[in-house]
Amino acid sequence: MTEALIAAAAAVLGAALLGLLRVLRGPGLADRIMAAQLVGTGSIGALLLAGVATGQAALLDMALTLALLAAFAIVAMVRTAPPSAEGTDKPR
Amino acid sequence: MSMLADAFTLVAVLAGIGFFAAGTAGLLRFPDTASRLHALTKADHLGLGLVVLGLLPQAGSLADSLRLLAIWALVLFAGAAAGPMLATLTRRTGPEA
Amino acid sequence: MTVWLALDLLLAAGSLALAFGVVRARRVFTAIALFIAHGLLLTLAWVRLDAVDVALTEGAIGAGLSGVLLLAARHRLARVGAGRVAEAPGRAVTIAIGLGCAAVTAALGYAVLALPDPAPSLAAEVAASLAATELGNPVTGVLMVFRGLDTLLEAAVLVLAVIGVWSLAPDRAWRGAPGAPWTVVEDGPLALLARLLPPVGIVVAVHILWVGADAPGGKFQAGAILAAMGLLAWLAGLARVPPTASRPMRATVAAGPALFIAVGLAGLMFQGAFLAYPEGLVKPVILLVEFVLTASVAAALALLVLGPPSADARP
Amino acid sequence: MSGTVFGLLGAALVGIGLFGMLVRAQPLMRIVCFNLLGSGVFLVFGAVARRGAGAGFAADPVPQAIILTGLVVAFAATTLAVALVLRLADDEDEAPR
Amino acid sequence: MPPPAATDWGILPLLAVMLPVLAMVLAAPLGARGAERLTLSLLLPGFVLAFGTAVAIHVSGAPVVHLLGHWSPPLGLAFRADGLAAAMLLTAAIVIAATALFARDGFGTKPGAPETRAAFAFWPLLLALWGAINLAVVANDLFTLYVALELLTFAAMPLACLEGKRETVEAALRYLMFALLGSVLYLLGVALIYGTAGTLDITLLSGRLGLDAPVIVAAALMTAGLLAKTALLPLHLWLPPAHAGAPAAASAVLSALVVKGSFVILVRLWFGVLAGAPAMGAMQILAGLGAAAILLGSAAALAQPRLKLLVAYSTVAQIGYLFLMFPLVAGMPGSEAAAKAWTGGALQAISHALAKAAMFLAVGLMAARLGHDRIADLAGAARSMPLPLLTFALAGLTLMGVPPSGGFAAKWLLLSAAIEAGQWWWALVVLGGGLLTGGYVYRVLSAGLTAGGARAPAPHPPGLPEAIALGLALLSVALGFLPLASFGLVQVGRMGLAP
Repeated sequence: MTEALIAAAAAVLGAALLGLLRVLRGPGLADRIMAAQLVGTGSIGALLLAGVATGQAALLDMALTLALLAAFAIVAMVRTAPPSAEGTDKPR
Repeated sequence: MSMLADAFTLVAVLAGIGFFAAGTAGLLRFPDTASRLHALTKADHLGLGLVVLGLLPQAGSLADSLRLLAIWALVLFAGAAAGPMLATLTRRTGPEA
Repeated sequence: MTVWLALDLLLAAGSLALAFGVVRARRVFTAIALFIAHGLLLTLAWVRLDAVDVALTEGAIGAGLSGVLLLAARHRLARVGAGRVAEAPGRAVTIAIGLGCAAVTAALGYAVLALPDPAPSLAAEVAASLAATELGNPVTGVLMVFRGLDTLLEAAVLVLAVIGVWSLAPDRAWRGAPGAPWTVVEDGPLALLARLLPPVGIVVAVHILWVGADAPGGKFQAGAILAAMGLLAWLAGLARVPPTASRPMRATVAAGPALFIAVGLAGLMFQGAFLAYPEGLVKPVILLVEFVLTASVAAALALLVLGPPSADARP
Repeated sequence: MSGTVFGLLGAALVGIGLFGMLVRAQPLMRIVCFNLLGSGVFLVFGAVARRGAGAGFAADPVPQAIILTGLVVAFAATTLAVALVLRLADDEDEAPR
Repeated sequence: MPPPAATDWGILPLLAVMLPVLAMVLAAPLGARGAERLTLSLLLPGFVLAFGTAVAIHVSGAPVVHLLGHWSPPLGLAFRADGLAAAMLLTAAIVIAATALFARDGFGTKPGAPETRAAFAFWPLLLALWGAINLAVVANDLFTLYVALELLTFAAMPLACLEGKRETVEAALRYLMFALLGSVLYLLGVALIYGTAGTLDITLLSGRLGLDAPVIVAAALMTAGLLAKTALLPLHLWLPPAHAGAPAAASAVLSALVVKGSFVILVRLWFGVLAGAPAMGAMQILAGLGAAAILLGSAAALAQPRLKLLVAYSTVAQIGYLFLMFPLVAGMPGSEAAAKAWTGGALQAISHALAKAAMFLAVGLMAARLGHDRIADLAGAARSMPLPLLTFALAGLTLMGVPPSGGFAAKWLLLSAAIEAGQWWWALVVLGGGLLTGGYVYRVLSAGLTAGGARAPAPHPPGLPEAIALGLALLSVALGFLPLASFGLVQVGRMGLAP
């Protein structure tokens, strides 16, 4: 059972990271914000699976904290996202 | 009993992974940001919900079960709140911003 | 075991992809968003390194607070003009720098691989002495007892950083409140989230602080979560920050480190060594210090993210 | 094994962060890259801690405590740098352009 | 080496660190006026603690050690004050006291007056800087030293731009970037050393490390980081604008003390942690960079049109002298020449601290009276501001190395050590640097001594600030009158001598 749950954790994380590749290509700002959301949800899922699999309650606390912080970070991103006109042509 | 619980866990978690994978597939396939957003939020939150559901029988204590449910609630709520914001942002910044 | 290795490699690949994304990002906002995602991902790497204490801190400070600090700064920079930008180096110089950095990575990677085996460790010493501290979490034991001085100085660093950040206020803004204010979000999902998350966060923070003596967690993690909740209210325009002159606010920031130093000096007086805890009372004293430090750390971290009093009161 | 993988990841992040710090021109970008560099340094330290597992601990707690302290100090450094950048921009805003 | 054991009087260096830190923490709730009075009330106890440490070390002939919480390294942390540390504690106490008294004019708060931003920040920053420099010289753990470095930076950076002018903020940002990169590289080295040896205590590490790959990489990273913080050429670019743009009192502590903190840590790294490692090549490179700093820094000082920048470039040059000691001490650790070079290096750090603090304070007074600091327009300064100009001249003597002065003793020791060690080329650099220093000091004096034009301000009755600056300069000269034997103090507890 433990092995299966760990494999499940890897699968959840793998799916999230695969999606990340798409999000990294952009182009919209919402795509970038999704990167954080994607990694956040994937990480929480993986932590839950690993926490139950290994019986570490600390990992559940970790997932709880992550859920809190991911929500916080996403709110901050949406609140401070630039309007469309700004910055599209800024050179590197 | 425990065999039944394990089987339930496996099925639910597998289904959850299925939704995660579907979300990723949507992310990869859909052409515009708005539909990608839908794919992501819907699939991921359902996926996580199924994973939580599947893990409930495995939780060692009531406190752990409560924590699992709290996490799910938190993610659902944050997602529900962030979704419309992201959608607004998609409209505001335009697809090619 | 191969499942674990696959997980590690997956994490490492994701981290690298995000790091490259940050460095190559055309726009600062993109870089910060990817940086936050990177920080969230790193928490998993820390869990895999069996450092849950660090993972909690990395998530709260590395991803959460740093991310918001940078996002808010970018927002303000975009409004007042992008700031003077230095000339980016030319192609040849960039390639040279890239080669140099690759050499640094190669040397470092080689050094990591060449570390002695079996690795030297103080784990045995910690295990042997932990009982004397009455604590169950070895990391808390190191932080509060064996290397308590470092922790004390770190708390002092936070106070100093607040003073340093405030000293950067323009003179005409000095009397004002730290941080540029945000417009109030009257309704909609954000307002709901901003009102509902803080109570949840406070419960989680108290829990993390409480278990910290015996399980992963402690003052910095709890303080960072509390700070994040306060900042959420600030971002939603719901919280009013007191002006720099506010004595209660200054006292909150100073209380934890001051108490910690006082406990240290008491150890010097009664036990003959700085930070020697009174016998039989080790755990209660440590818990008291941690409790007060949490409040100070939370206040200091929030003030550091808010930044100096701002000259422009425009939202 | 995790120690080695993440130790090498740390080494890579150090190089990437250093490169960004030296090549990118916007001050805020430099600060972001400095943070990448910092996370690489902490990962190397974390790998050292993981390698030192023993006496019933999954990792050497001493370097873990050091990393915790270092993370907070590095965050304080970031806030000071950001405050300086903002101050410069404020001045520029007011100076006649 | 075995772990350090607690000794009597270990409480003295401990309090020398903790009292300023505690005062800094309390400063914010106390407010500017309370912080000012707290700082002034700490000056004498701070000096007594430093002096007591020196006496304890001198009497016992061994370093003074305090084990924090009775936990001994490798698990616990130790404070270990050797002779070099005691000398630096004393120097810091004197320079901080002088600066604090000097700064009451600019940063004092009258009773009932509102708290200004600069006054609010100045006193805790000064206290933090004091605690940090004391920590940097007595801490015996490589990570505690990292925290000390960061405390130093966080205190020094806001001091450099306390006036809030745009160019000073720019200089501060550049300084911070150098400093942050420096400390993060240092920390990376600390990680590798822990991974190699399983301890960070300098005494325990001493003699334990072989030069294998992780140690070499760690040494390179830590040295590069510390050089960036010490502003050794070619990593000096941040220093002149940062030190020249700060208020006079701040410039004094920045140039006198802050760069010495990272220098002492570098000494601890090479002659403590890596004691006995065959690294003569690295030592020669360090001294080579030092020599380049002496010559190029002095030449740059000669070319500066502004007084404050001239003094700042002079710091770049004088830092170079510190690095000449590395190959001379490493050559034959037990020899007479090595002992001379060690004393010479320590004496250079001390005499430069006193002289440069005096010089920055004097230059600050002149600039405040004149309203500018252009060297070309200094005419008449000798008549209107005789004491600051005299202070500048006396401090200049020390920097040049003219006998009798502390700088002379330092440079003479380095020079004769170089000849005894058969590395005569460093002696030539010392002589050449002295000549160039004479050049830029003369340039200022000759401008100041020309009869005043109509624009020269009226003579000004000297007050406490003038006396403080002069006192520091006199002290830096007076060091040269001490018999050489009295410098034996700095030899106490030197590591890396043949067992």
